Amino acid sequence: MPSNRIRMKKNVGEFTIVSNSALNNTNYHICLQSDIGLPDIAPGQFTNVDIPNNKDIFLRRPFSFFDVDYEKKTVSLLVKILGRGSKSLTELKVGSKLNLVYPLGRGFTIPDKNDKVLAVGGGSGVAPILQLAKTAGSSPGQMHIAIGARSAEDHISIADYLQFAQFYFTTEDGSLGEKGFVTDHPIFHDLTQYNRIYACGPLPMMKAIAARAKEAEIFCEVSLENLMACGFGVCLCCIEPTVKGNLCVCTDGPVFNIKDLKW
Amino acid sequence: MPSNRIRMKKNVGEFTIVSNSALNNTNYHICLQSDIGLPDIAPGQFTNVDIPNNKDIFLRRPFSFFDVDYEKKTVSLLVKILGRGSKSLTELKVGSKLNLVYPLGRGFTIPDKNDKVLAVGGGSGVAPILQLAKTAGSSPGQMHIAIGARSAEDHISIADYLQFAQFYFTTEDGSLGEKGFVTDHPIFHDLTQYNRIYACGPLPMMKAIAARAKEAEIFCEVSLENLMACGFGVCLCCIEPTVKGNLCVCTDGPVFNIKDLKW
Amino acid sequence: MVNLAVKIKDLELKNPVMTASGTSGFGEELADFYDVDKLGAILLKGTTLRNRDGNPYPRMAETASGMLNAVGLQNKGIDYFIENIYPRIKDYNTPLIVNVNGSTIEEYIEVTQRVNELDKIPAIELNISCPNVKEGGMLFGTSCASAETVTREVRKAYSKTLIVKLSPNVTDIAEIARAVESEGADSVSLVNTFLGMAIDAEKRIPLLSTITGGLSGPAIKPIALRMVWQVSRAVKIPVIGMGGIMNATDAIEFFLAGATAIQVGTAIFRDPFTPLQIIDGLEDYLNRHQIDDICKLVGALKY
Amino acid sequence: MVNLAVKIKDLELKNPVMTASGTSGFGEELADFYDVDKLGAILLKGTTLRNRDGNPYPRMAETASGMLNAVGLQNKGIDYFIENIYPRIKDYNTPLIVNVNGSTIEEYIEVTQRVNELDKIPAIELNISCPNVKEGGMLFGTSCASAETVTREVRKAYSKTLIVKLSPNVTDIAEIARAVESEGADSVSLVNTFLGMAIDAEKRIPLLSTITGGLSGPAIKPIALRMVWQVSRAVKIPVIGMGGIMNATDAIEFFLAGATAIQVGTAIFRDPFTPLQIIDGLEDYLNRHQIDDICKLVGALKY
Ligand SMILES: Cc1cc2nc3c(=O)[nH]c(=O)nc-3n(C[C@H](O)[C@H](O)[C@H](O)COP(=O)(O)OP(=O)(O)OC[C@H]3O[C@@H](n4cnc5c(N)ncnc54)[C@H](O)[C@@H]3O)c2cc1C
Ligand SMILES: Cc1cc2nc3c(=O)[nH]c(=O)nc-3n(C[C@H](O)[C@H](O)[C@H](O)COP(=O)(O)OP(=O)(O)OC[C@H]3O[C@@H](n4cnc5c(N)ncnc54)[C@H](O)[C@@H]3O)c2cc1C
Ligand SMILES: Cc1cc2nc3c(=O)[nH]c(=O)nc-3n(C[C@H](O)[C@H](O)[C@H](O)COP(=O)(O)O)c2cc1C
Ligand SMILES: Cc1cc2nc3c(=O)[nH]c(=O)nc-3n(C[C@H](O)[C@H](O)[C@H](O)COP(=O)(O)O)c2cc1C
Ligand code: FES
Ligand code: FES
Repeated sequence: MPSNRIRMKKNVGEFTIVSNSALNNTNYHICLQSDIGLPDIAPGQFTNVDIPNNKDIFLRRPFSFFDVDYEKKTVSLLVKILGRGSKSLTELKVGSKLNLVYPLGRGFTIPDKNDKVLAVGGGSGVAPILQLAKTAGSSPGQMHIAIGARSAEDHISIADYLQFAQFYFTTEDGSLGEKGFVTDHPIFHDLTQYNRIYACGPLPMMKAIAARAKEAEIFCEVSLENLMACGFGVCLCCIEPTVKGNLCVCTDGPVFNIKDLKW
Repeated sequence: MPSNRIRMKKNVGEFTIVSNSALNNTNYHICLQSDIGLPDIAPGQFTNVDIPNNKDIFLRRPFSFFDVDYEKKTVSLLVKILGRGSKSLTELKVGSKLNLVYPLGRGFTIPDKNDKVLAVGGGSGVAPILQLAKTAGSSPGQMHIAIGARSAEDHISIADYLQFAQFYFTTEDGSLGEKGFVTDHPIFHDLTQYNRIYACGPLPMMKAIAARAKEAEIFCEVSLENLMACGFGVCLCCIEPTVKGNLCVCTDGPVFNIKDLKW
Repeated sequence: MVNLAVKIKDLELKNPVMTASGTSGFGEELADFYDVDKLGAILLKGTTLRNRDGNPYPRMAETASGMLNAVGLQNKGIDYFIENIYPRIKDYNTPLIVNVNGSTIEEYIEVTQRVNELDKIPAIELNISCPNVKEGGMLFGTSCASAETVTREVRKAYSKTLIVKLSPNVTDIAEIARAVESEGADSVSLVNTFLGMAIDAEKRIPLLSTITGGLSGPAIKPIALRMVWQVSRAVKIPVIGMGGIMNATDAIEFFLAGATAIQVGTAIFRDPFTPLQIIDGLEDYLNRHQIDDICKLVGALKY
Repeated sequence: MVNLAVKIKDLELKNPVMTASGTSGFGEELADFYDVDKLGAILLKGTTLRNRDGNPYPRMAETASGMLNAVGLQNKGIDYFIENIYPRIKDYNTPLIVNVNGSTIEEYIEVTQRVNELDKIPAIELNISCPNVKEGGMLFGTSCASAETVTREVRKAYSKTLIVKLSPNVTDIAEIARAVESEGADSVSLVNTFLGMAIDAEKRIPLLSTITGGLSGPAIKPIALRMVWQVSRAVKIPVIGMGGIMNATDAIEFFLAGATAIQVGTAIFRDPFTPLQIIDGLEDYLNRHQIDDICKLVGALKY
């Protein structure tokens, strides 16, 4: 790791867009370079991004880190076009600047070599899941990743991650992998082979997985995407009711162990 | 004139930036092309421009037409960087869109061949003055144009207009033409050779010229730049006190005969 | 086909999208851009008994997502209107509504009486909420007692549809709405502008000649929407909503909050076509949601 | 060197830039980004007698140049604060001010009494203007009588600097300011948020769980500035201004309008460094304009 690593816990800084390209129908991959060193960034952590090119947007928008390269001082985001802000981001030209608050939140508990892991990603939720596999340095025998999408065109390439995990695909229209929701995939028939389950994606998907994990009494972490104003714990807008009371998704999460949630 | 000329008196339309370049220290030349035909646009008329790339700007910004090419369906603006909006305009890339409300206001009374004209421009006020000369199809013998600026670097090239007028320059630092304000130029020593005076530029300049024209009892039109919200006569924000009461600069002007003003 | 027509007492509108007073002149300026007969109605610029020059320049300041104005009811007076402007615009095929102003109750009554004679003016909007004049104006609209009095007296002088335009610069706008309803208002329109201020930090001077002025535009939309919501639940008469409406989505929010019709103000300065775009957008929304009548949206917020 | 220090009664600030309550946690969150001792003061998050969960999610909606919140004073109560949080933050070298809330006068008094014991809390801000709670809150701040009563009772229980935070949701904020001044407030701070509303037009539901919420951010700046102007001319005690301050220019406008100090709220969500940037910007402005003391800017508007 380079020695010019940033030391403050959290930072606000300008990044330069080094690439911004469509991965498929709805997802863009945006790679951003910092002038200064990067702090440690864990899988599941996120950044709150100022959207510079849209007059109608006032607040920042949170996005998970998809990838981090400490040498090149780059981070990348996987942006799914949902509304105005995400759309505007995908329209930014290479070379333009983006202001980030980073790194935010608490990431996933990194599995160790002995863990047998099932990680499930849906939509843009695949970003932190893939980063988790890479960071854990897991192997296909040890980590299984299930990815669900609407259709084959909504899936992103996972070629770079084949060394870290065994992949399973589902599509709602059956155009790739198993047909149906990701939780319909046969690997869910027997969860007892896993001692850890991770999930990131649409709320109904995460709730379904949490229910299965709870039933099977398996450690399970999910990453929530509550609406945020600040992203660093001062506004109390992003709260999630938990057994410990209302917690902030931006600081106590976004990753939560399902045993703490009131699901 | 092409037959697809727009028929409504006023329009709102998208233009594409075909060029956007610095003329000198402070002035940019922006050329814009319309998909559809242009309506008749007279010298002194203006357009109210939506500034797309600045979050802090809510209202449009008015700019005079500097040039119009009905065949190419292009108009051009001479933009002097004064604040946030003008600055943002100069940063727009070729190919991007600009939304215009046009054409607005009443232009200069076009001089005819028998008129002997003195036209004076300061700052971005040279734009309508040059367009006036071109539209009138005047000759250097008939039209004298005096242009004032702070320094040589603030002057724009008038090569294309040499056929229409005789030019005189002043600079405050003496780096081009006579040193001093434009009204210090020797041509102001004897105004009786002219039967029409036109002025566009900073308020103190126009007031000084108006005073001289009044004294010499010569027809004189000036173009005002009052703050505007709408640009087409509905908000009553741009008013100028006149002998006829408060008039709207955007509809009754921006060009006024000084005999109507309370200067 | 969806129905966009609404009724405000006897006032029939082919669609519920009107242009707001002071932001659309006498309709003629918009007619330079398009056929104004497409509009639901045109609220004419604020009119007083006698000529008013309005406030000195500068009268305008841009603010975040909005603007301040200090026009101060510049107009040539009701007689000039009747003699010179009315004849020019009376044949527009859309209702023309006079925005009536005064600095005393007597002035309000006199203007109203003259407007009452005009065949082609089916309604007035009683402006008791202008923040930009020294006497009268907003003062009438910020206490129940004075709002009641002026409404009662004007009601006596006016037989057609009486809309009362409320000021948002109050602690409890629902209370004022109830007060004018009880005195015979056929409808309330809200909101007028919020009293605001802007300063040139470098020159250390106010940006408006009058120091304070009226804030309008999208900045105020959340407050305006809340007020429409509160008022529509407090009164039985139809509510006309406005304040920062820039597009059809904004307009729909006002209908859902309880407005029977809406007005478009400051948005017109940005784009004079906004009211027509909103009409199209409403039709589109209703079609998409398979709702056959705009009236079914009114107050249809699920909560 | 220019002087940025100001005094609010006995409260000494090294500079007049504070962070607003509810937008800067307990200072610790900002300390993740920078040294919070540079701040003029930190207004701690709103505190009540007992634990409050606040309102259900969703509590936030973005609006044009602003946002609505409906947090509803989520906090763990004054005892938890004293035992768990105060010890962690008390050694910051910047004044910590507790924002005191209650649903009854008794609650306000009880919280105040406990805060009075805390050595390192030199002042309280009495919040009689929270629009996001059912009982108490804004209701105390919207009538002179109740504002007077709560100020009087809290004044009796508190010996240090008492700041009263005013609601902008009133017809005449100057009147309320005079009322709390007469009951012993050492300062007034304004504005709290404006009651607003946002709707999801497609789903036809409110965007906040509570339907209405508090509007903040640059959208409200013109109104906040006008209120600071009115209040500072109506009272003799120092005025603390806030509402949409995003940068040093905005802050200077508030000083010119009559504020002795300012608070930065929503801007912190956009950029937590905003307060520090404002401090630098103030210094730069004073140097550029050759003014040696920030106090000379206070109310220095030329008009
Ligand atoms: C911790 C965290 C990590 C995230 N990581 C990613 C990521 O890696 N990639 C990615 O593409 N997205 C991610 N998101 C979601 C992303 O923040 C939103 O898609 C984005 O903010 C939408 O902004 P917009 O302006 O495009 O949508 P808007 O125009 O603001 O909204 C469009 C519609 O979407 C709804 N909406 C907006 N944001 C959310 C939300 N967070 N939850 C539910 N509904 C919402 C709005 O209510 C509205 O109906 C993450 C969110 C969080 C909180
Ligand atoms: C009819 C008309 C024609 C115009 N033609 C041209 C033209 O051809 N080329 C050109 O460069 N400019 C022209 N202008 C001026 C141009 O509109 C302003 O320079 C522009 O609006 C400034 O916007 P901004 O956002 O850059 O400045 P802002 O950031 O809004 O303001 C910067 C500073 O300039 C002041 N200011 C802004 N606009 C004006 C104004 N109109 N009068 C006086 N002070 C002002 C502000 O108060 C502020 O102090 C014209 C104006 C009018 C009314
Ligand atoms: C420049 C201007 C002039 C106005 N003049 C009047 C007026 O004469 N009478 C009136 O009742 N309202 C007047 N208004 C208020 C508007 O009709 C409307 O109530 C207000 O602007 C809020 O709506 P908006 O945000 O859509 O503009 C004026 C507003 C502006 C911006
Ligand atoms: C999320 C949020 C929470 C707030 N909580 C409180 C609070 O607990 N007590 C209080 O007095 N004001 C509270 N406020 C109001 C702010 O302190 C401030 O008065 C208001 O936001 C206006 O300033 P701004 O526009 O700079 O944000 C809160 C504001 C926001 C946005
Ligand atoms: S987003 Fe502000 S506390 Fe979580
Ligand atoms: S700018 Fe609106 S009337 Fe002239």
